[in-house]
Amino acid sequence: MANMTLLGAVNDAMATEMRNDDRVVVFGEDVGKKGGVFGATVGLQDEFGTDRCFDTPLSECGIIGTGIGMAVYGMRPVAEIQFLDFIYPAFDQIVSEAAKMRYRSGGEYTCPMVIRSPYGGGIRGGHYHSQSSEAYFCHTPGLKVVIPSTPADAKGLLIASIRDEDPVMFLEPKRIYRTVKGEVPEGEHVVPLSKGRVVREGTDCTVVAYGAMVHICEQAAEQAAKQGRNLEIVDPRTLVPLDEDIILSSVKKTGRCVVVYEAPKTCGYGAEIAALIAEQVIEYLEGPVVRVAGFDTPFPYALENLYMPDVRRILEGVQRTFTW
Amino acid sequence: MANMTLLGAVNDAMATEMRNDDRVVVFGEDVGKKGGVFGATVGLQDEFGTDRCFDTPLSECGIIGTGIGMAVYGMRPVAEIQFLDFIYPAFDQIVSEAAKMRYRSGGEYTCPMVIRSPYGGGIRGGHYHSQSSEAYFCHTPGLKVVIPSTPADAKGLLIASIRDEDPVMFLEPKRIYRTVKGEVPEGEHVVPLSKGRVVREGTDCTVVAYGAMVHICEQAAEQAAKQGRNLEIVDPRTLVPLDEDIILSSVKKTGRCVVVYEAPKTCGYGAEIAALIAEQVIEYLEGPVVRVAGFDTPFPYALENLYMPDVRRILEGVQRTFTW
Amino acid sequence: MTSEVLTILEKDGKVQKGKDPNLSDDRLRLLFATMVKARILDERGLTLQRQGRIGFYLQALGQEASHVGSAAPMLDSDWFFPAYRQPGIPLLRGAELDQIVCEWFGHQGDPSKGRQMPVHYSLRSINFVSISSPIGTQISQAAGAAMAAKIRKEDTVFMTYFGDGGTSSNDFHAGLNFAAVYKAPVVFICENNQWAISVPASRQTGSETMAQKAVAYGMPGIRVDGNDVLAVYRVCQEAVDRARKGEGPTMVETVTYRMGSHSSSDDASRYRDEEEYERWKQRDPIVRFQEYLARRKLWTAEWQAELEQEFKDQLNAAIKRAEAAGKPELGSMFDDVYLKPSAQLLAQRTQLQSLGGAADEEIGEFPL
Amino acid sequence: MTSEVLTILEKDGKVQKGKDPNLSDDRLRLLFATMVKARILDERGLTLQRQGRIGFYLQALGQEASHVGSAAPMLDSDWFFPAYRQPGIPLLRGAELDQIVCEWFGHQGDPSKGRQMPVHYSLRSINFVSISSPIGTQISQAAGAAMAAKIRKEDTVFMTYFGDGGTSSNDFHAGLNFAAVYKAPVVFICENNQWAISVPASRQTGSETMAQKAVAYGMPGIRVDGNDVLAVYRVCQEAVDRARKGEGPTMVETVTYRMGSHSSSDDASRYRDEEEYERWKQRDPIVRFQEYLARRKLWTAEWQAELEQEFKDQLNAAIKRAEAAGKPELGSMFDDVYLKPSAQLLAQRTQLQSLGGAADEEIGEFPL
Ligand SMILES: Cc1ncc(C[n+]2csc(CCOP(=O)(O)OP(=O)(O)O)c2C)c(N)n1
Ligand SMILES: Cc1ncc(C[n+]2csc(CCOP(=O)(O)OP(=O)(O)O)c2C)c(N)n1
Ligand SMILES: [Mg+2]
Ligand SMILES: [Mg+2]
Repeated sequence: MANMTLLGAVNDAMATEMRNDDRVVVFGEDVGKKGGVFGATVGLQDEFGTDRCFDTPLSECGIIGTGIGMAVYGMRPVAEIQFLDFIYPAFDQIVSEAAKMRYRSGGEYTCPMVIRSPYGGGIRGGHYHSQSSEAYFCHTPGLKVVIPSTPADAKGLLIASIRDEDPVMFLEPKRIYRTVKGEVPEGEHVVPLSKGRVVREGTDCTVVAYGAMVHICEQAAEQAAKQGRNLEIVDPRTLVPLDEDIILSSVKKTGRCVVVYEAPKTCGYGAEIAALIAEQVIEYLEGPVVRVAGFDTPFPYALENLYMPDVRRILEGVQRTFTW
Repeated sequence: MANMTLLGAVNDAMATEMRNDDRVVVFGEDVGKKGGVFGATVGLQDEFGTDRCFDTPLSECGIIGTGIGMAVYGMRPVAEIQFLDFIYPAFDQIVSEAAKMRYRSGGEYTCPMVIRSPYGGGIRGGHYHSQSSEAYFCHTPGLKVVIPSTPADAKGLLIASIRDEDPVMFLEPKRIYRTVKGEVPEGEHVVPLSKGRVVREGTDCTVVAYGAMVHICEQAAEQAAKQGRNLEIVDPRTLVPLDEDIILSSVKKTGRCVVVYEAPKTCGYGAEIAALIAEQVIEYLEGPVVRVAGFDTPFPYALENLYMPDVRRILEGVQRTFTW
Repeated sequence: MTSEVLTILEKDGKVQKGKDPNLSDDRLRLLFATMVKARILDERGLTLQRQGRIGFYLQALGQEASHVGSAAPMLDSDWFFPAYRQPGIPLLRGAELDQIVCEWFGHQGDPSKGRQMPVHYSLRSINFVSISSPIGTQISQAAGAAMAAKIRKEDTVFMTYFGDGGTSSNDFHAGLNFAAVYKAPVVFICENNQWAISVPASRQTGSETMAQKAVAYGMPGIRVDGNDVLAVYRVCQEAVDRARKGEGPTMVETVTYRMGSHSSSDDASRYRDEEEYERWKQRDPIVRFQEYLARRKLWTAEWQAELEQEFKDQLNAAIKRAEAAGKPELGSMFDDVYLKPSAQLLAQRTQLQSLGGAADEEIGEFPL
Repeated sequence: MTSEVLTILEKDGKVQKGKDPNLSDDRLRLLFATMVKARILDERGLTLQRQGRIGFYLQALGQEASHVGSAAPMLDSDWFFPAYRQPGIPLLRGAELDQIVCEWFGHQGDPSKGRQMPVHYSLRSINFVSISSPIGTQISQAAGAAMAAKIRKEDTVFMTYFGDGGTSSNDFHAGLNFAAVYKAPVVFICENNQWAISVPASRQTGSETMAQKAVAYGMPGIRVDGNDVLAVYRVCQEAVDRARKGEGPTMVETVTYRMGSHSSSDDASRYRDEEEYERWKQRDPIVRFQEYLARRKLWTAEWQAELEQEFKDQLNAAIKRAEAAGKPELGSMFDDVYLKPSAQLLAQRTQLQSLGGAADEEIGEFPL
């Protein structure tokens, strides 16, 4: 065990898998000498050389397009997209190609590739360095979507993603890159995909959250506890394919649910969770399923703190599940 | 009034607005001499000349990027994307630029642009000529998303979209381009955005559907009626910003809801409708909110008929709202 | 940079002195036979579509020299990232006819399991990567696979195809740029057939040639007569050699012509002149090659008739089998989304199966 | 095509014979003053960031000649689609300093209402289109606006900026291609400052120059010494004239150097040599221009000191006002998504307002 930041754990996962499997290559803008704009790839080029960790031209389209070619040819590419806000020039390659390669070729060709990218708000990055667009990828069959919320999960899930035989969007909550620390197993450490985690047990209301929001929800739960409300927090960790059971059984138990996410509310991932509950376990509900999310505006700069779900808004959401 | 196909109505709408406003230009791949691969722009180049209706190079990125420039400069560009499956090379321009131009510039610059594209299955177009990805755009604040289901709506909504001061994704259900006909007012005809339509009144269960699915739902409703079940069909027409009231009041009345859409189920637009209901009117529900949708696979070719919601699956969904 | 076009085959089957790539007789006959077969395949494909037996077809009529000549210098271990207009490549490399024809029908026996429209083959046995419809996406993928081979110090060469329209795509720009920066072993074949559906090459770009686009990436860009199989072969042999020697990528523009409509959904007479077609017909790549072979006494009418008949028989048999093979079974729709179906997919499969049979035909009454 | 770079300003303020664009004395002094002000603006911006008073800053250090010289030939009615490293343009065109500085703080008075990071200006009063972070997107937009002006038979000219890194973007390819096909009145300025954050231009592309990329589109591509304001002016004046006369687009590569780190978040010493910096410092565009002006007796140290002091005073006053202006009010977050807020946005605004005040500071206890 070592005490690490979430960022350190991401770095450790890549180094571990690069040692373990020489098909793993890491590339993207500024990932080489600079070690990435956040430092996630620091040291990799030194240890593994410029063939295994290299800078690319400024083209997300090229990063993903060539990454797919590498994966189809038998490598294990791990591509870094500098900010999730900048992934869209590659959107065609991701949704039309990576996601569909196995299906459209009847399994003849596959695309075992990881696309890593920092996402989300909370670093004063404003309009174009803060967005949470996980829902786009969750709505794309053929992709898996993974979001860690702790250093140990970050390492274990990233290793599992690199080993996965299918393309994985691995989205890293940049807001907690350095602020969240924790014990992380050294060397090999795998957290299986499609298994959620109960972050905190509770009886009164289920709160579903992932990424940075897990930690805000923990704060909210502590405050709620002081007021006698016992929240259960569930972190799905893999958004697609989802561990439905862990959420549904929690809601069956509590009879209430709030989903918390940073992205714009409409058609966000929280809509999927709410829809799932409305379809599967509605008979257990004792209140509305509430979404506490970003607003339906582009991401603002100066008012970022108001845009993102905070303890206040989460508690207000919990309150709504009790008052219908 | 003239009897027209949905395709004809789309053509008529463009011709009408081009006559009415010389800022309107129509462009895209093959829209000129050929009149578009479906024929939606037939005759426009002849009537308005190559300055107002013109072919572009094979670059969706360029079509939308230049279209945004035109809109910012004061034109009313109407861009055709040949199939919605091919819009992704332009995704960055749409979600990062068109959608955010007004917001990020504090209203100094705006992007009154229409992006028209045929979408959806049912024409044996297979993997890459059948997709329904409206949810991506619905999850993008700053865009409006409009889908007509009748010729009259197609004309009236397209004219309203061209006149709108903000970017509109105008998605045309290609499956019913020629199969659905109806009376369409001649000349000026505007159907306001963000107003839904009750397609059929009923008392037992609300069915929310748009595009080609409206017609399948009508068939289903007829069959249900024979068995004594009275379905109410609501077509939102504008998906974003949504006319929530028309849906919520219908569900309050019927106490049940099925949402039908062709796109992959997970995180599709139907999730938003279900979530809305679970959040706003759960106390009126007498059964689960059921989604009848495409499966969570890429769009298949040979088994297309099984992939898309059909009468059987819709009725089975209705049945589930009665049996919890 | 030059807009000159390399031609070897001149009128009446003569060749430009000193430029003949000197292929063996067998090799020459193989190339010719492949071109002839490709044309027959295309003929049958379009006919089946017109008969309503398959849903779509797209021909390479007039472009047989361009793709057969360029693919021929590739080794069996080399890889293709094709577009949709190179039917001769599977034939040249001996892919199974049944696989090709089953793909047209989307029937069992199609390696891609009926998931794509006709002519979007995936043929792993010959290193022919799954074709996709979005224009250009294969270009950067080919560059990436070539980067991978270089990283792994393998000497595989990669070849990718696209049209004049494809040069406008995002992936053309990214693919050529990455390939040049990393000196990847890949050959980019731009088949300039003068049209992108109804848009002529002159409206596709402001550049006089497609080959000169290579200048932007610092890589050689070569223009060749795409209806001259010997010229195409020669230029591509050099490009493949250069790639294999580690000297980096090349872009080749084959100047050719789409003699048919874009596809079975298109009618070229709406937007282009008959006269242009007639001009290009004079340069039919099969006729020109035949004249050359005849001159060298490598061709007789009987030999051609025989090979045509043999291929037609094979094709008819394959069509018969394919048509009878039937659609993939319902449950297969949920395979290959991931290596293993997710819980959601399993549930969806079960749900669909519980409705029983295919909705394909008449939709029955569902009991409420 | 040539990799030659046009230079006019030689050592010690001499000029290459016959190449001086012959600007009036006032014009020369205006250009110089603008370059000096741009540098002061950048200095103050970075300082404020270091002091924690603004969240981010990004300088154009060393690139003043490149952007001021290129923008100067544009008429007031012409339009810019800028990148983020042309602070001299607003100064040249007399934008209000308060608008610029309020943008840094994201405070009231910022035309973009605090919605973007510092240095992403929108300045409609000077036809300076809202800057966005995604690299390259402005390029095809500029081409489109130019197409629109041409369609409307207006004689507006458009200029757009991007870096060496920007040449790899999708929109570079699409924008130059469309502009050339439609002969749109637009000038593409590639400021090749040798680096895209930590990636050197030599790894950005396999081409020797950026200018040669214009060949791919059949448009003129010109290389100019980007630290030589006279050379940049001359080349861009010609390009703007060509555009206005309907002769189509031009791409200009200004060869320059990013003398600072990429931004306040970057530390260039991690990846580049001090020695390279020292070499380019010898070619500081302000010093070179000053030597020229001094030689022509258009410059004195007192004049410069005076204009610096005056600008600093203005700037300090503007900063004071901006800092005091405070954040936009909560409700404004929901404006400008659409012309009129949707029902959903109104409800969300009401809901947030009902929670009262800003969560900004300490988060209070919410009563359950
Ligand atoms: C990204 C994308 N946009 C549009 C289309 C529709 N489309 C199919 S083929 C084609 C023209 C292609 O022209 P070219 O690249 O010259 O190839 P050719 O068909 O002539 O071989 C178009 C526009 C597509 N498949 N993909
Ligand atoms: C599409 C996109 N990808 C990545 C980034 C992150 N990024 C910001 S600036 C930059 C480098 C830009 O280099 P260049 O185009 O040469 O301009 P310069 O900063 O040198 O002026 C990168 C990679 C971005 N803003 N947009
Ligand atoms: Mg073509
Ligand atoms: Mg640069």
